[in-house]
Formats: sequence, structure tokens, C-alpha cells
Amino acid sequence: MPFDYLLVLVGAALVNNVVLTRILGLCPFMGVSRKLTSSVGMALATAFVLTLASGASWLIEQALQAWQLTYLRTLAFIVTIAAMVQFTELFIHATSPALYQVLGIYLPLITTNCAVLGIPLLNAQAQHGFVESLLFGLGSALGFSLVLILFAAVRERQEGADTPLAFKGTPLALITAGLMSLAFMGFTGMAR
Amino acid sequence: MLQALAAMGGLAVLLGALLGVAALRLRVAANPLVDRIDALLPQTQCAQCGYPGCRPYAEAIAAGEAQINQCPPGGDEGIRRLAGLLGQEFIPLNRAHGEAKPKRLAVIDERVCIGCTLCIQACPVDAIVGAARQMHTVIASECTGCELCVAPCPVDCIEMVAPGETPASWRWRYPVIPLKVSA
Amino acid sequence: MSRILHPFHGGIRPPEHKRHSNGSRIGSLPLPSQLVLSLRQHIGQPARPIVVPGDTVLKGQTLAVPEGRISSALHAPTSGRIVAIEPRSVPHPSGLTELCVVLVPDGQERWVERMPFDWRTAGIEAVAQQLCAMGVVGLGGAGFPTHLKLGSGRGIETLVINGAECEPYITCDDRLMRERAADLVAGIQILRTLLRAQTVLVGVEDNKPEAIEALQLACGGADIEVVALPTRYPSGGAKQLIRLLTGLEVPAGTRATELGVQCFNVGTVYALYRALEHGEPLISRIVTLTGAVARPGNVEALLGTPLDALMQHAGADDGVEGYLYGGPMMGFALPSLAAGLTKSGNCIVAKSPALFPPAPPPMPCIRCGDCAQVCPAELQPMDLYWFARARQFDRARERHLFDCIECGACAYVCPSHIPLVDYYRHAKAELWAADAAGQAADLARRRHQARQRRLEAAQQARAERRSPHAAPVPAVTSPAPVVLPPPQTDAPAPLDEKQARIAAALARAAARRDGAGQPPAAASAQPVADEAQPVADEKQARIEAAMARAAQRRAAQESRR
Amino acid sequence: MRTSPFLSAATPLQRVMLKVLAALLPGIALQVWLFGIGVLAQLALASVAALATEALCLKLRGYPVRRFVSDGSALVCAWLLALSLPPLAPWWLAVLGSMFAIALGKQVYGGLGQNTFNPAMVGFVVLIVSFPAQMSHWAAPLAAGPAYLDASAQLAHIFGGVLPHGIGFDALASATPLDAARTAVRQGLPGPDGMLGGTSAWLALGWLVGGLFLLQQRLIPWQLPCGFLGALAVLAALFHWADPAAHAGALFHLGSGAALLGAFFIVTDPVTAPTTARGRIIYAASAGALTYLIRAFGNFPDGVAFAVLIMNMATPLLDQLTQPPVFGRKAGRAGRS
Amino acid sequence: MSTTAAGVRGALTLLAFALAATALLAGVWDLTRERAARSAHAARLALLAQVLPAHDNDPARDAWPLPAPQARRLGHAGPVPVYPARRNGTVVALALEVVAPDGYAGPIRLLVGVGRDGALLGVRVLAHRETPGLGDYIDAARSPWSSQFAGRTLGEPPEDGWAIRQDGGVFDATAGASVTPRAVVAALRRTLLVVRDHHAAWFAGRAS
Amino acid sequence: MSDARAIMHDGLWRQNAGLVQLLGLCPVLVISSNVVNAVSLGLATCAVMMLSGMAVASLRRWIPQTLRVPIFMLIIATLVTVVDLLFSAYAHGLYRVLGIFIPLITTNCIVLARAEVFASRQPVARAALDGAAMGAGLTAVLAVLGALRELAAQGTLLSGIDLVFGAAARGWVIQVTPADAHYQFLLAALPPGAFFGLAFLIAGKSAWDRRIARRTGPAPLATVPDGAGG
Ligand SMILES: Cc1cc2nc3c(=O)[nH]c(=O)nc-3n(C[C@H](O)[C@H](O)[C@H](O)COP(=O)(O)O)c2cc1C
Ligand SMILES: Cc1cc2nc3c(=O)[nH]c(=O)nc-3n(C[C@H](O)[C@H](O)[C@H](O)COP(=O)(O)O)c2cc1C
Ligand SMILES: Cc1cc2nc3c(=O)[nH]c(=O)nc-3n(C[C@H](O)[C@H](O)[C@H](O)COP(=O)(O)O)c2cc1C
Ligand SMILES: Cc1cc2nc3c(=O)[nH]c(=O)nc-3n(C[C@H](O)[C@H](O)[C@H](O)CO)c2cc1C
Ligand code: SF4
Ligand code: SF4
Ligand code: SF4
Ligand code: SF4
Ligand code: FES
Repeated sequence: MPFDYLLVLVGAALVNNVVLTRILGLCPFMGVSRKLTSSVGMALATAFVLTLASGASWLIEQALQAWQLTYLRTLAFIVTIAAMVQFTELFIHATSPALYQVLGIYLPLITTNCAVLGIPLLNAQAQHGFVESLLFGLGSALGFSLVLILFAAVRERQEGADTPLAFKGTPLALITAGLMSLAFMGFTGMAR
Repeated sequence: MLQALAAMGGLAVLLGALLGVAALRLRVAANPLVDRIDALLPQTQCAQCGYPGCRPYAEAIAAGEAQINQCPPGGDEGIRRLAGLLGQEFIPLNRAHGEAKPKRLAVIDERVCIGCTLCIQACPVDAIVGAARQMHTVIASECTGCELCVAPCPVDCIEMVAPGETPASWRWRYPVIPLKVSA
Repeated sequence: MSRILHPFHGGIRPPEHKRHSNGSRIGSLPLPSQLVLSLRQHIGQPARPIVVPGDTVLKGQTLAVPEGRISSALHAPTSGRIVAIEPRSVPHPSGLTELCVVLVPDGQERWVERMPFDWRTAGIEAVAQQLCAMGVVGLGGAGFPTHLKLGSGRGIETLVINGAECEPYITCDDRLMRERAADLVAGIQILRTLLRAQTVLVGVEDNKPEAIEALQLACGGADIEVVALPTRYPSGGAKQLIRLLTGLEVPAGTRATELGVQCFNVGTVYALYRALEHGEPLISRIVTLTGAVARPGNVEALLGTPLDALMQHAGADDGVEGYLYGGPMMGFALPSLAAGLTKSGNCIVAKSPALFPPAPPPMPCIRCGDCAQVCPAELQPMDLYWFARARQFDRARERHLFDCIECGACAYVCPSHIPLVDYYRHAKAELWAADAAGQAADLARRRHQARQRRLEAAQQARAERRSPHAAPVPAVTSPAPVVLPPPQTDAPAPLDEKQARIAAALARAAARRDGAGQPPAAASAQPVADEAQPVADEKQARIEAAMARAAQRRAAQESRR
Repeated sequence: MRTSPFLSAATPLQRVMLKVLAALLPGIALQVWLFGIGVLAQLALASVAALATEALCLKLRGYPVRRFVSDGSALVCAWLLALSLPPLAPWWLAVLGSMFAIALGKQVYGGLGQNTFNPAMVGFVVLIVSFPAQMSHWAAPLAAGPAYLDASAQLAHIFGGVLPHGIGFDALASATPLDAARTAVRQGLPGPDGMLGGTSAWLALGWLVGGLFLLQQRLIPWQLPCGFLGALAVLAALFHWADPAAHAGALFHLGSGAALLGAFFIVTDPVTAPTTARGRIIYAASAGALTYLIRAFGNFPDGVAFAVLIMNMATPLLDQLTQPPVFGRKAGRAGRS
Repeated sequence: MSTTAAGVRGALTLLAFALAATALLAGVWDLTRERAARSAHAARLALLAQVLPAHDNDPARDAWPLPAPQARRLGHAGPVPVYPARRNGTVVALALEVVAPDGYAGPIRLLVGVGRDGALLGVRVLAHRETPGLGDYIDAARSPWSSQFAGRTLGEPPEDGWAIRQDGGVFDATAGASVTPRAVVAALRRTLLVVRDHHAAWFAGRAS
Repeated sequence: MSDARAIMHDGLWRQNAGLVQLLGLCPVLVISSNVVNAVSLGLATCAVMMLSGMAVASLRRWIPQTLRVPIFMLIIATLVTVVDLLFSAYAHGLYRVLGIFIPLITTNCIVLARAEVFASRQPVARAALDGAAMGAGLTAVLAVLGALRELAAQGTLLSGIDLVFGAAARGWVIQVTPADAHYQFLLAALPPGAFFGLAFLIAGKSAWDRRIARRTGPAPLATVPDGAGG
């Protein structure tokens, strides 16, 4: 059993990486990766919310299924997530001003990270149990954090390169992301 | 239908109450970003950016109303620093606001100056001394080179001159290695 | 007995080329026809001249006194007449000119009165003052004023004497140690007493066995350890030498004294000895003339000796395509030979294509890591280069750019032949400039804010005055606390009134000009002209022309609106 | 103006690349002996395509073509790509792969020294993902193969896609040891017996000779090949020990596929590997471990290329996190007062 | 405004919007529910029609669950439906969902139609993860490979012919990608065996 | 009406969501493997953006500042679910292909961004136009990328059109490379191909913009806000 859980975790983090394999959460991936420090902040904040959202949405999904209201799924999930993001912001602000300083401006951006909605939806689609949902969320969050931070470090270095003018900035970042995604295809088959 | 309304209504009441309370508790702190942006601006106060000084421009950037490439005295290096602070992409200086050029200092031609004090009123950093009807002088170490004193002078006696280079002020140049043959 | 050495990381072994010049005794040069003495022969503020053109001076007479804390004096290397104090070219990579004292020797070599200094009884501060007055600065390359290295008498543990002379080609310290070992040891003893050092270590690279032998002989029973160092550039770097001999690492930005160590170049010690025991200021130094020359060797040359005189003496070949001031690793290419020798000029190398084949064109860095392998500062030179090239200077600073000692080992091994040190120098210069600009900006911000506050206060005061309920206002003509510039003192004048006043001012100026025909008082600061009238005319003309220009400009502006 | 130092004692870049090419020769010779002239055809195709692409890109970017094309890095890239292609692969595979390697892997990033990913492996991965069929058609080694193709028949197949009458490719094809091992294990058949993987072990020896030459010439740091091979061998041994039936042993893994070629020529690409000693160890060991995991549990028979690319993206971060302490700034070292 | 008042106000505003949104959604859902269910049903039928002969019933509605033990033989963990095709009340064919667990990159899900005479009627791949361009030719959308099974029974080919050519059988397989077809062929053969074992009951329209 | 033209120009080119703002990337990259899917999702997004723009613009008076984001999300999610329900009822085949990317329009950053930046400050008509223009810009990018990828990957155009228009449309598929050549280049169909394709589109746009800029000289002087400079 623990091994299965590990598989879920690793599977979500590496084999089916949210960003590089599932292609979710690209906007923050492209937008908050110009600086290593800000990417670390974004990674932490997203990881927290993503895990939390996976757990909370499992509860909501149970209720919706019980009342046969699954067509309200998107609505209920997103409202909860939006509220949760704001509440997280408040909570961090109250408990740790230092952390808030680091994460502050990234928190609101999380609401529109489609991974935060996508992972709960995938959880619901795959009928994951509670622990599985949570681990799937956590694994995805770890995967997101990992590639975001690596990508930011890569982009920081590329800033100094003699990139052809037309490719400087976003196009080169996209090509790098594409090659990263290509590299991650090496993981295919290593978990369900 | 009723069930749906009840479920979503319940959720909404719960979350709405939470956020309503949260909104009140959230203090709106002064924007520390402005200070950090202002610290990166050259403080020439020349208004070429389209704002009446560096701080107003900093406020505009922080509010997302102005681009980071409007300050000619800061030049590309200044834009790079701003881009770094704000996590944005570097963009070259907007030429519409002027060209980046080496810093120059105002020098008053003392043979022509009539002591009208107009330049004193124009100087944003009080770098010009002299009383009415007396000849005026620029304190070189405090002049930012903003050129604001040039226009008001009725006798056109203020000139912007580039300070001469000495071995002490000389800087190692960027090693030019002609890699590219054409642009 | 041999000391346990603590090898530093990295380093290189370039071909030594010392044999060219270390075979013969230190020679001397006939008096040149002119000496060009830069006022900045050391790190810090330039010295302030106290002679004027036309003065005759004695040998050793003070020409310029220190200005500010980090500075040192300058003396006449020989007796003669000061013919000019003017910008002349100096040995500097920029090729720019700088204020120099030009002295024409009279050939008589008349000394000022020389007096040994009683350094034993004088306090360390007095000794330091004396060294400063004698113009003793570091001769190891940097030219840091030596008196500042004595500290405040707290004393140190280990005194390190730098005889490593690790750079290729240079042999001046070698010859000095061989030929003047006794004086050198006497100097070392003075320093040890002054600094109250327990241990004295003299580091000499083992490619100079004669110098080691001579020193050991001269030390006799004295408790001075002459340590043979493995030949490895840059063992002569002060930090590397200290690490080699003591195992201590001096972090960047820290002074060695804080760790109880101090390091002096052998030439410096010798100069210090001459200054204290013989009362001779620093007026000459040993300089290696080598490279593509007919008669390579060392000469003791007067400061200010034109470099082309030195090269003529050594017999520069026809094929020479340039000269290096200092060694090939850390020196720079001389833009011209017209400059005079300075205190830090330890070597002049004549370059020929045979000795210095042209570097192949640089290629991109492939991050092979060779440079990191040889960097004695244990930096990652390729990263510094990457950031410096991309002008991300702050990142370079984060990666400890300022720990780089510019030894050039990295560039020496770079397979892509990148002039790495050039990039570091550029990055450092830009960072210094940026720091200065930042300080200037802070100043400007403060002054601007002060002005804003003042203007606001003035406006408020005006508003209060205008309001009918306000208390009667004293007839203020200078309201708010006036700081430096008297601001516009009068109440805000309507535009036309202002114009009227300007007109009045113009009229006044005209009247003044017409009336007395005297230049305004302030103009006396200008280079004095002989006749007043043309000046007045000229001024009139200028003002008219300027006004025309101004009018034109305003018209242009108007039409644009 | 050029300043100090005025001396240099470096092996010029071009010479470095030439030495790398020279180090590949023993392995190439063995591969030609084992697989025939097709190997040389692939080398030639890849070289021409890579040089042409490089020249075109340089021209478009306005760089001096002659100087940069002659630096040799494109050739190294092309050769490494060609050596990982099936020797009888159709001609366009090598050409397309080289074009992707140079254009997308290198020049888009700014050319030599600026790329994030190993160009040769970019080309290889593009090919294996796009054309898995053609990329997994390895003909059996000539010495052991059931059918023999002479030189002209090999070339005819590469350039024309035709085989001599009566011979189907199935007759020529043989699963490489890695592929055979995984296929067997997946179907519950006994895996390899832990011995060296047949003929490819000879090849490994060829790469080893070249690699030792590079080490001796100090062109590659020891941390990279050692870390890579060490991690690969340790993991293989561990799994083999735990379940000998399902997992081949360390020697098998070292001797098959691209393990040694990768360890000495691919993991060692200076541009895309970290520069610090600690970073290099972490990088190479992780790449070795990933190679093993992909071989043992992934869908691709060999994992070298993917492992290298995955670790390439960690290089900048590793470089940053493993900065060695600077002179005088070492914690615990005398000198901090 | 006090904290509680703010809370109440916020709650009410959100409530109003949420209720309006829910009402709208519920309305639209009500309007489209029928149609969506019909669309889904039609899609299902269309798929079944690809592996079943002409029939006059609704196989999806008539489906019955295959109990776990038999489902396990077809590669499932839990019960799955069996879809009968009837003509005039008699079951003429069955459609089953089958899992081939040993594909190259994981399990392959198939929909298999079996006639009353024990012959394969059609094979469709529902889901697979085989290498695109190499192992995915089993998909009818990519190649006609799967059509070679139509009409095959347990006796035709004989037992040792139920394998791919490379292994001495009769079925084609692309060179260089034999793992995938091997898995499919084995799964099909297992399916036929299971159907033979329950032929009587299933074709009588009983669960077992 | 130059105002409308400016809005259209912004949406389609100058502030294009996919090429310039880089928002809403996930669907762009995943769903663009063929033209039909790409355009379908693009149009769905377009519809949602237009409707949400209108809704936000008309309701903005009743939306308190602090609850802005949750309420915008509520509105958007509702509209998206409506679209989702409609797809499931009337275009079931497409509904299955697009999968979770229809609900994910909800978090498509560009939708919220336009609601926040534009619709919440503008009259209804302009908000609708802006939503439509932005959506059209996104759809255009999706269409071009979809066409490029489909061509490169399998040498066809409009494959899968039957999912929208029924089996009769099967004949509309354009076979660019001969069918019997079995042309395929899988990379283009996979996510990395999408990244590369978008990168080249953006690089092309930036090169194009630069060329235009070179031809027409430097940008006109930016307008200085009133009262500045005093
Ligand atoms: C790379 C490098 C090499 C140096 N080599 C020598 C040398 O060989 N001999 C020497 O006396 N000083 C050398 N120096 C200068 C010393 O670091 C140091 O400044 C000098 O020994 C201090 O003595 P001084 O103040 O008496 O000149 C070198 C400096 C550097 C950075
Ligand atoms: C990056 C790289 C990847 C390779 N991938 C494979 C592979 O997937 N399958 C393979 O059989 N050979 C691969 N090779 C080739 C092997 O190095 C070796 O030449 C081949 O396995 C020897 O064939 P044999 O095992 O049939 O003797 C690869 C080579 C390189 C450099
Ligand atoms: C990247 C890659 C993907 C592969 N994918 C498949 C696959 O999906 N299905 C398959 O049967 N074989 C696949 N193979 C080939 C198998 O590894 C194995 O070599 C092949 O099935 C043996 O078949 P053969 O006996 O016809 O040569 C793949 C090989 C590689 C290198
Ligand atoms: C030791 C060594 C190994 C190299 N390995 C590779 C390699 O694996 N792949 C490659 O494309 N280029 C390789 N190169 C060539 C070159 O470094 C490479 O093309 C750069 O990545 C291009 O920027 C190698 C060069 C050297 C010196
Ligand atoms: S242009 Fe730059 S220096 Fe001038 S006022 Fe604006 S911000 Fe300050
Ligand atoms: S003196 Fe003139 S140029 Fe200098 S700061 Fe004042 S107004 Fe600007
Ligand atoms: S030695 Fe030269 S090429 Fe090698 S890493 Fe250092 S700078 Fe780069
Ligand atoms: S010049 Fe600087 S970076 Fe280069 S080796 Fe010397 S200390 Fe290191
Ligand atoms: S669309 Fe996925 S994060 Fe923006």
C-alpha cells in the first residue's frame, strides 16, 4: 500500500508532470519564471493551495455526487478555490508577515492557474479516494514546483546568451519548455 | 433544482462570510514597491519620462500605468534593473522620451549671466547658487544634468558640457570582440 | 629546516623568461634630459604640488605633499629646474594625460640635507608620518602608501616579506635580493621591530636560488626565515603568499592585519630602509627592461625618467610592436613611451611577435571549467564572464567579482582565448560607477525632497497670507528658511511682471556695461584679459546673440504647440 | 584594446574538438567492423547535414560562417548523433536529426556555448519520439547476423530503402540486448543472465579507450564519467541482487546500449554540464540513476539520451547551488576572524 | 462598518450571485439533460454497432453485468457490462470489453464482438498507450490491421496458429513492434475461450 | 469607428492573448494538434469571453471591490458550464475530444484578465467587443497553430471534422501528402511540438513587428498625461 502511494506521488510529480506532460498551469510557468527567487515563492504558494484544493474538492465532490449535482462541479470547485486562495493570503498575512512579503503578490495569481482546477477535476474524473486525491495533489504540486524552479534557473542563465533577436525572451522560453517536455517523455511508462 | 440552490447557496454564504470578514481585516499597507522602484531611478528629476519627477514615475510604474522604458537618464542599465526588480522582460528605451546620453553638467557662462534667478527656480535639486541680480554658478557635484535650467534662461547662458575624462575617472571599456559581421 | 607550506588552489606555470634579464648587475642610466613626474604615483588622492614652474629644486626636495588620508609625497629625483606643471601622458592603459611636474635636471645632483630618522624612539605614528613624507609606497605593483600599512601600533604576529616575484620576465626583486641583501635585511629588522612581529617569513620562489642564498647569508643569526616557494604563479599575490606561508586566508574586503599578518614587497622594504636610515626619499626604483631588446637587464632609474629613454638604453629591437608596463600577466600595454617612470613601474617588456604571438580570435566560452581549475581566488571565472558579458553586473558581484585579483590565470588557460580579465575590469568599473551614481542619486533625492518641502511650505504660507482671516503677515521678502540658494524670494509675480523684471535686469546689465566699462566683479575670476573694452563689447555681442537664440527657440516652441 | 594577460597556453578550442573526434575513432572502427559500412554512411550524412545547418544558421544570424563552422563542435555533435542511429537507418533520419540538433538544440540558443540542452541528444530524442519504428530497426551485427549485407546493399538500403531480393528486414533485424532484455522480462521470460551484452560489449571497450584518452588529456573531468557509470552500476547491482530474474546485472548495463559512449562523450559535454565539482558529481550520478530507471521501468530501451536531457535542465540550478566557497570565505577555515 | 456586518454583507452578495448562477445552470442543465443523455447513448450505440451485426434491440439498454470472476478472465478488476445484440429476440452476438494487460506501454482496452457461432465479428481499441507511430497501428483509425480478425474462431486458425507471424502464427504484425499485437492476439483468444465456456447461458440471454 | 478598430487590433494582433500576453496557454498548446479541435475550443472560449465581458460590464455596479475575483469567477464558471452542457448535448464527439479543457476555460487566465482589466471598467458594448476580439485573436492563433501542427504531424487538414458536422463531413478532410505515403512526424502532434510551434509563431510575429517598425521609423511620441510636467 505505501508503495502504491509512492507510485501515485512520483507518477504525479515526474511521470505525468502537470506542466510538462499534462500541460496545465503554463501561464504561471511562463510568467513567473524570469527570476529564481520569485519562482520559488510561486512554487511554494501554488504547492500549498494545490494540495489543499485537492483535499477540499474531494469533500465537495462527495457531496455533489450524493445529491447528483455533478454538473455544478466546476462552479463549486472554482468558487471554493478562489475563496481558499484569498483565505490563504489572509492567513499567511496574519501568521507570518515575512512569508507574506515573499509570497504576497503571487497568491492572487494562483486562482487562474488552471492546474489548481485541473487537478481536482482529474481527481474527480479518476474517482480517487481521499488519500489518493491528496497525494495526487501533493505530487502534482511538487512536480510543478520542481520544473518551475529548474526552468527559472535555466531562464536566468539564458538571459545572458546571444540568442537571435527574434527568439529572445518568450520564444526561447517556449522552446526550452518544449525540450523539457521532450526530455520528460523519457519517464513515460514508469507509472500508471 | 432546490437542492442545487441550497447546496450552492450554502457554499456561497460560507465563503462570502469568510471573505467579507477577511477583507476588513486586511490592512492596506503603503506600497513599498514605489520606494524600491524610486531607488532605482537616477533622480535626475528631468521629467522626460512624462511624469513630473522620478517619484511620480515610480508611482506610475508601481500602479502598472507606465512602462519601465521611459527614463532616458537611467538608460538601458536602469531599465535592466527595473526589469529585474519587477520580474519583467527587458525592453529597450522608448526613444520617444529621449535618447540615453552620457551625463553632462550645466555650466553658466558667467560673462553673460544677468542674475535673473530663473534657473534657480527651475533646478529641481537646488544645484545653482546666486542671489537675484548676482551672477549664478552651478555646483558641479550636485548638478544632475537634467537640463531643466537651460530653457528658462533668457540669455541662453547655460550650456551642458560633458565632464572631461581623466585617468582617475576613466573606466575599462566593454571588451569589444567583433563576433558578428552584420546585425 | 623547511616550513610546511599551504599550497593555494589553482595557479599556473607560464614560461619564466627570467633568464634574459637576471644575469647582469643592476645598471644605471645617464641623467635624462627631462623628468616627467606624475602627481599620482600611488593609490589614492594625487599629491598637491608645492612648487611652481620656474623653481629650482634640489635632489630629494619635496615637490608635492600628500592630499587627504590615502596619499603620499613626491620628491625631486635630481636637482634642476621645474619647467612646467601640466597635463602629460602617464603610464596608464587609457593613454590619457594627467597633471605632471616636469623637471629639467641641472646635472649637479645636489641633495637636500638628508637626516636619518630615529625610528627606534619615535612612536609608530611618527614613523608612519615620516614614511608618508618620504613618499614610500608599495613597490610590489599596487603602489599602496606604505605608511598606512603600519597600523596603529597594535602589532602583528607574522611579517611576510614578498620576494616571490612570480610573474614571467620580471627580475627586479631578484637582483635587489641578490645585490642588496644586507640592506634589505636591515629594513626587515626595522619593520619587525616597528610591527613587533614574532615571526618573519621571506617568501622567494625556488627559481631564484641565488637570491635565496644571498638572503640566507645576510640574515646570519637573525631569526628570519627565508622560505623557498614552489614556482607557481601567482604565489606573489599577497593573499596567496600569506596562505602559502601561514595557511591563513584573507577574505576580500578584510585587511591582513586583522589576522595578524602583514605583507611587504622586498623593494618596499628596501625603500623604507633608505628612507629611515639614510633619510632618502623614494626617488628611484629598480626596473626590469626586457623582452625583445638587445641588452635586457635591470637598471636603477630615477622616477620620471621617460620610458623611451629606458627602452633606448636597453636597445629595443626593430621588430618591437608595443611595450608592456609591468609583467605580461598583470601589466598593461603602454599607449605611448612618452610617459615618465612611476613608483609602481617594476618592468617594461618590449613585445615582439616571436615572444608574444598574436592571440587567436576569441571563441565562445564552452564552460570547460579550466579557468575555475586555475583561479587562485577559487572563483568560477566563466560565470563572472557570463554575467559581465551580458552586463548583469550585479549578478557578477553576487558571485564575488570583487574577490578576483585580476591575476589573469583564467585567461591564460582559456581554450577559447577569451580576454576574461578585460571583462572583469569592465564589470568592476561599471559597478563602481553605478555605486557612485547611486550615491549621487541619493543626494539628488534628498535635495529634491528638501526643495519640495520648502516649496510646499512657501505655498502654504502664501495661501495663509492671502486668506482674509489670516493674521496680519509680516512683510516677508524671504519667507521659508532659506538654504543654500536664495530661492525666489518675492511673492509669485504674474508673468508679465516677471518679464518686466527680466527686462530690467537686461537693462541694468547693459547700463553697467556702458557705464564703467568694467568687467563685472565676478568676471575677475576669469583669466585676466588685458583690455576691458573689447570684453565689454564681446559680452554685449554675446548677450544679443544669446537673446536672439532664446527668442528663436521660444518662437519655435510656440509654433509647435 | 586587448589587455593582460598577454600570454596564453591553452589548447585552442578547435584542437579540443579534434581530440574529441579522435577519441571517438576506436569505437567507430569497432562499430564499422561490427555493423558494416552503414555506420560510415550515417557519419557522413550527419556531418554534412550538421555543417550545412550550422552554416545556414550562422549566415542568417550574421556571424562569420567560416570561423564558427570550423570550430568542430558541430562535427562532434553530428558524430555522436550518427553513432546512436541504427546503421541501416534511412538517410533522411540522420539528416533530419542533425538539422534539429543544430538548429533547435544549439543555434536558436545563440550557438556554441550557449545552449541549455545537449544538441546531439536533442536530435536523437526528436528522432526516437517521431520515428520510433525506424529508430528501433537495429540490424544484427554482421558477425552474428543471420543474413549478410555487403557494402553496396547496405548503402542501397540507406539511400533507397531497398533490400536485396528475398531478404526482409525482419531477417536482418535483431533486438539489441537492452531491448531483448526488457521484452523478455515483460513477457515473464528469463532475462539476461547478467553477462555482458554480446557484441555491444566490444563496442563499449572502444568507447572506453577513447574516454581514457580524453581523461588523460584532461579534456573531461573525472567526476562526470565516474559519477555516471558509478550510479548506473550501483543501481543495476542493487536491483539485480534483489531480483536477479527480473533485472540484469551491473556488467550487462555497463556493456550494453550507450552507457560508455554516454559516460565519456555525452554526459561530458562541457556546455551542458555543471562546472563545479560537486555539481558535476550530482549531475552525472543523477543521470546514471535516471538512465537505469528508464531502462528498467520506462518505455524506451535506452535512457541515456533522456537522462542527459533531464539533467541538462538542472544544470543552471546545480551550478548555482554548488558554488564552491571562495578564497577566504570558507566556513571553519582559519582566516575568518 | 463592523466586522460582522461586513461578513454578512459579503455573504449576502455572494449568495445572491451564487443563487442566480445556480438557477441559470440548473435551468440549462434541465433543458439539455435529455439531449445530452441521448447523445451519449447514441455515441455508445455507434461504437457497439462497429463490432456487432445488424440487430433490432438496444444493446446498451439490454446490457447485463459480467460477474467478477469472469470479468477477471477478461482482464478487469471488477464487473463490466456485456452487450447483447438481438434479432427477433434471439441473441445473435455479444460485445465485450476486454483488457489486454501486457501491451508495450500498459494495458490495452478493446471492444470485441463475438457471434453466436463463436466467430470474432469486430475488434475496436477503446484506449491504449502504445507508442504513437509504432504500436498504435492496432487502432482501426490508424490502419486496417484489426480487420484481419473478422471471422476468426478458435478452430480457424487452429490453436497454435493463434499467434503473430513472428511467433509462428497466422496474424500479421509490423516488424519491430511485436509486443503490442502479441498482447492483442492473446487477449482475443482468451475472450473466445471465455465466451465458449459460457456460450449456452449468454446466448440464451442469461447472465450465467 | 476607430475605437472599435482599435479594440479589434488589440485583440487580434497588438495584445494578442496567445502571442503577446501569453495567457490561456494550456488549451492553446494541448488542443491545437489539429484545426478542428483548435477552432472549436477557440470559438467556445470566444463565446465565454464575450458573454462574461457583457455580464461583468452590466453587473459591475453591484459587485463589491473585495469580492471582485470570486464573483468574476462565479460568472465565468457559470458561463463555461453552460457551454460545456451545450457541447455535451449538441456536439458530443467534440465534447469527448476536448475533455477537461472545456471546464478549464474557467481558469483560462485571459478570461479573468479581460474581465478585470477591461470589462469591469467599460460599457457593455465595448466589453462584448473586447471579449470577442480577444477570443477571436486566440482562435486565430489556435487555428494557425492547429493547421501547422496537423500538417506537419500527419499531412492533413480538417481531420476530425466529422465530429462537428457528422459523418457526412468526412469527405471534407484535405489530404495534403499522399495517403499511401503514410507520412507522419509525431513530434508535431505531441506537446513539445506545440511549444515549438508557438515559439516560432511568436518569433515570427516579433520579427514582423520589428520589420514594420524599421520601415515606419520610431514609435510616435507617447502621450503625456495631462498636467504632467508641472
Ligand atoms: C596576481 C598578483 C601577483 C603579484 N605578484 C607579486 C610579486 O610577485 N611580488 C610582489 O612583491 N608583489 C606581488 N603582488 C603584489 C602583492 O599582492 C602585494 O600587493 C605586495 O606584495 C604588497 O607589498 P607592497 O605594498 O610592499 O607592494 C602581486 C599581486 C597580485 C594580485
Ligand atoms: C544516445 C544513444 C542512444 C542509443 N539508443 C539505443 C537504443 O535505444 N537501442 C539500441 O539498440 N541501441 C542504441 N544505441 C546504440 C548503442 O550504443 C549500440 O551501438 C548498440 O546498442 C549496439 O548494438 P547491439 O546491442 O545490437 O550490439 C544508442 C546509442 C546512443 C549514443
Ligand atoms: C521507443 C520505442 C517504442 C516502442 N514501442 C513499441 C510499441 O508500442 N509496441 C511494440 O510492440 N513495440 C514497441 N517497441 C519495440 C519493442 O521494444 C520491441 O523491440 C519490438 O516489439 C520487438 O519486435 P520484433 O520482434 O518485431 O522486432 C518500441 C521500441 C522503442 C525503441
Ligand atoms: C568533451 C566534449 C564532449 C562533447 N559532447 C557533446 C555531446 O554529447 N553532444 C553534442 O552535441 N556536442 C558535444 N560536444 C561538442 C560541443 O560542446 C557541443 O556541441 C556544444 O553543446 C555546443 O554548444 C562535446 C565537446 C566536448 C569537448
Ligand atoms: S526621466 Fe528618469 S530621471 Fe527624468 S524624471 Fe523621469 S525618472 Fe527621473
Ligand atoms: S543645474 Fe541645471 S542641469 Fe544641473 S541639476 Fe540644476 S537644473 Fe539640472
Ligand atoms: S576556460 Fe574559457 S572556455 Fe573554459 S570555462 Fe573558462 S572561460 Fe569558458
Ligand atoms: S583573474 Fe580573477 S577570476 Fe581569473 S584566475 Fe585570477 S582571480 Fe580568478
Ligand atoms: S491557461 Fe493554464 S495556467 Fe493559464
